[in-house]
Amino acid sequence: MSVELSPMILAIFLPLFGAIVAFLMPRMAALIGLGTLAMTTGAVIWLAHEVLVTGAVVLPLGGWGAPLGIDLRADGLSVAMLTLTSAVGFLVSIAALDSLKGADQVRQRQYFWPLWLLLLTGMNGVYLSTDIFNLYVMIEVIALAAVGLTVLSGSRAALQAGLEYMYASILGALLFLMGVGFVYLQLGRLDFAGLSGAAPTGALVAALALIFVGLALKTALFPLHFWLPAAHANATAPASALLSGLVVKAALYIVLRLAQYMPFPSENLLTLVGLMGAGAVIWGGVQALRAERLKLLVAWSTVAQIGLIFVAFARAGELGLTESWKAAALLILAHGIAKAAMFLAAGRIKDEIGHDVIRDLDRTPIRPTLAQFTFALAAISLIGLPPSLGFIGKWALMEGAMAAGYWHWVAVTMVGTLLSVAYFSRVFAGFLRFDRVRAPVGEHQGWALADAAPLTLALMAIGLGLLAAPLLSFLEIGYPFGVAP
Amino acid sequence: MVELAAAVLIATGTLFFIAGTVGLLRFPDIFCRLHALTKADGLGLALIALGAALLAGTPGAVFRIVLIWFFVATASATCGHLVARYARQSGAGGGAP
Amino acid sequence: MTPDLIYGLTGIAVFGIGLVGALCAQDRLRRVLALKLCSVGAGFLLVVGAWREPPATPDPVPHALVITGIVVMVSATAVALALIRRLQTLEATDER
Amino acid sequence: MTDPLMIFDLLLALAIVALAVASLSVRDLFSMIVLFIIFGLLSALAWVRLSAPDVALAEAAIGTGVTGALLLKTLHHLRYVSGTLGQQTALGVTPVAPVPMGIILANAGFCGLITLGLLVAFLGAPATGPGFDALVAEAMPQSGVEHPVTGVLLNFRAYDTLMEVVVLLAAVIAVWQIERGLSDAPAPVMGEVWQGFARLALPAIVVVGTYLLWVGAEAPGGAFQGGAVLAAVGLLLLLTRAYIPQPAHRGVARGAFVLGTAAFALVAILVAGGGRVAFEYPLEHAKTLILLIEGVVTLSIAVTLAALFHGREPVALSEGGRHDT
Repeated sequence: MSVELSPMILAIFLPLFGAIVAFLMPRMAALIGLGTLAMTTGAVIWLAHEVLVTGAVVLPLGGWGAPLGIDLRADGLSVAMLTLTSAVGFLVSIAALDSLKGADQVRQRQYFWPLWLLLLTGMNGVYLSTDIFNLYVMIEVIALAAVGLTVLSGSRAALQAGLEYMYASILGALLFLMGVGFVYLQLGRLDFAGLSGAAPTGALVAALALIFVGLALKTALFPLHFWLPAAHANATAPASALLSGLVVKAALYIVLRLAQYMPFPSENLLTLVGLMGAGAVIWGGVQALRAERLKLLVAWSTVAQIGLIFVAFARAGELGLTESWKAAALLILAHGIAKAAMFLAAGRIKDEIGHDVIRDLDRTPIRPTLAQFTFALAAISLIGLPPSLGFIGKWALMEGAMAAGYWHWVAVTMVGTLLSVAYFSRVFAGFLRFDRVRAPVGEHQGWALADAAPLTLALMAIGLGLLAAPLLSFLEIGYPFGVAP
Repeated sequence: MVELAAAVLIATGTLFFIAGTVGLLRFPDIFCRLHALTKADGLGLALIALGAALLAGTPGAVFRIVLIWFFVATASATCGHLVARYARQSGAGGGAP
Repeated sequence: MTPDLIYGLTGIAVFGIGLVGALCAQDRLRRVLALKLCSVGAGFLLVVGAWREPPATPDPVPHALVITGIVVMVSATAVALALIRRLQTLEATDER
Repeated sequence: MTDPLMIFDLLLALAIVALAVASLSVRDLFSMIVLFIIFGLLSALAWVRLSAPDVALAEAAIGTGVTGALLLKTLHHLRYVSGTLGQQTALGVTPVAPVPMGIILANAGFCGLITLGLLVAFLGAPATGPGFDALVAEAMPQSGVEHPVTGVLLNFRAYDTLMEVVVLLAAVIAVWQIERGLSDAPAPVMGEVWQGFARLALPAIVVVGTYLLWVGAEAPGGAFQGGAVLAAVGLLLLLTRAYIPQPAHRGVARGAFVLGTAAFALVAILVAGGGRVAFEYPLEHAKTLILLIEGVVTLSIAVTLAALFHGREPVALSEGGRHDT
């Protein structure tokens, strides 16, 4: 009885079985976790090959076909997100091996792996799904696993932040579910093919608005961002790298995917989205300037970068929507890699220096370590200096805005870049000891293995900028905009 | 004929329920209210169950109705006891020694 | 005034009340309860969408979706309540 | 002459909305939970009126029963930990930095706007969307079960149901990770009558739960409703202290949690082959496969919901310890 499995099924079921086995055998959880991640990366590479060769791949689960059953669909964008998730996830897992090895971290070590693998199952499920109710269930899988990871450290601040995050993500998911209810009420079907080309009537506009507000709450877009800084700053280093680098991307991906299928009803709705993004860029930047602790600064820069992604989304108005999703996708990939590297580096810096208060970073005796160098590299991609992927994303954003004559979005991007330079230079000043106290510089710290993962991620964030052209052409494979798959 | 009997039974059952609710609202302390609730509603439920059993077609449905009546009766008796026991212990019963 | 209209309006009213509770309530338990009200409201809407005129049987797919929604909501509530219990314990030990 | 049932619908609808408002506005937490439980039961009744018996069963058993038990347990824990066990009313703990009144009113206005928008959109929508009726009716013969909702849950949209059981598994893993050690708010001792009632009710609940699971193939019922009723067995065992979770039982408990997900996922994968896709049960085995999955998932749901009620991993204080980070 030969069992032929499509790579899409493997990409979802491998992490699920990994989570089950890791939960059953807590002592070997790390080994099982890494093995599962290696296999999942293999499945994603196999899927990427298939998509490269045959274009978009569709798998009707249970053989029932779209409206009745659920289809899994892999095209350029979803495979790019899958690759981002498994690559960043694999490196963060290697870093987690080191940062959770403390004698008193028995519980954290046991529970990090099943929760992280369930998170991976949820994210891979989101990137391959074409049914909006299936997206709702996947969002809940991600939400529960992410809250589990946020409160892994067990401190009172982490629990308080985890509870706020829980409220925000349940409320976001329920708004999404109400939107699904209205889509069913209007169209009588729940899959993406049914959404494309549907006339925007009252119920559908209400459904679209509800779904967007729900997703804005989950991606922490500006007015609804209150839960993110505390949750990401108080989590353990690997957990916050996963939360900031990957979890937020799932909701952003759904916004991109729905915008490709659901017609945007009007121009001023799009400018509203852009304004919310602009607000996030400015408010995130200002708050990052005022942040006391390193991880809080990095969390606020996530809020700002997400705002920028929504600005990229709204940059060329209604007509430019067919192009602007590519700029948003590039920025998502760049932010995912660089932010994971930065959070891991921040965790390493805290381990070495003992604290992460920005003001007295320069009072420590040790000379700049590899972790601080990695932090700087990741900052380059986040600020958007060439040749990093962040630069390519920002350039695509500004190019589209200039072509469509929306100069105000270019101004917002410039202000965002300036603010990010400002708050990152606060940290670099501490690293390189330019000002105030001339602390005696001690002996050089050896390079620890734990720095390997963040360094690789940071170098990837910069190196990928050179591969932008093939990456862009890969993103366009099986591109469904406006056309039913 | 059977419908008429069932209607009468269900009507009287509802009357008992109303009596129980009025008792709940009017009686001064917790023990009298418990008394009203468990007694009146228990009888009301029995009458309504009997009426429903008359209307129910298959013997299976009748058996399920009897099962329902049995469980609700035992559950309400136990809950009445528990509430009274808690009230006596924490002295919230209001006046009862 | 068919049943689906009456209960559709109820569902939206309950969703609105839950939303107000979720955003404005100060007590932790009350916010969890308000979110559960939102989920019942959303469930109402799906079941109302599935209702058909009496001779025809209702559409089974939204019923399955609401059952899935209920089980998902109970697991989210359980995690939120576990967080609240843990916070209560930590706050009590800190005060003592 | 207006249809008498319409009056009943109007009254029920008013009662449901009134209970929702009351449960959020009453000050005492215990009455809030009681009002919420009544709200849940009445909304289950409303769903029966909308001819959705499966959903009514699930809402009554899981949405109101298990959620109500969890809320009461958390309230008991709050009063026990804050030492106000004797007090009559347990008022909500207002956080140390209360949100200013302005923001609350702004939020309330924002929600009112959203609800108004929904109302307009709902009234504007066509009465009955096209829906899946025809598709389901035509595909039911190949689904292996007679009852359409079970067919949708376990065959047409089986992927959703698998992921829903994964959500339950994620919940129990997160709860076990948050709380550990022995319960510091032990269940109150409730006397002999209660023990007698539990001894009487336990076998009956097991029979009713299994019946609900079995009847799911032909009539309203199925894995989730049966699982919730069987979870009541676990709750009763925990409340009557007939079973106090031991650290040694953790292995068995972990096995029971993952059993449902693992069996469902394995069946879904192993059928893929020889021209079939994942989740595509061969027609002749469809009924047996679905019943196998339902049985295992029910057992797994019952144990998971009971563990969620117990709310902590039973770890011996020495190994896990209260103060381990």
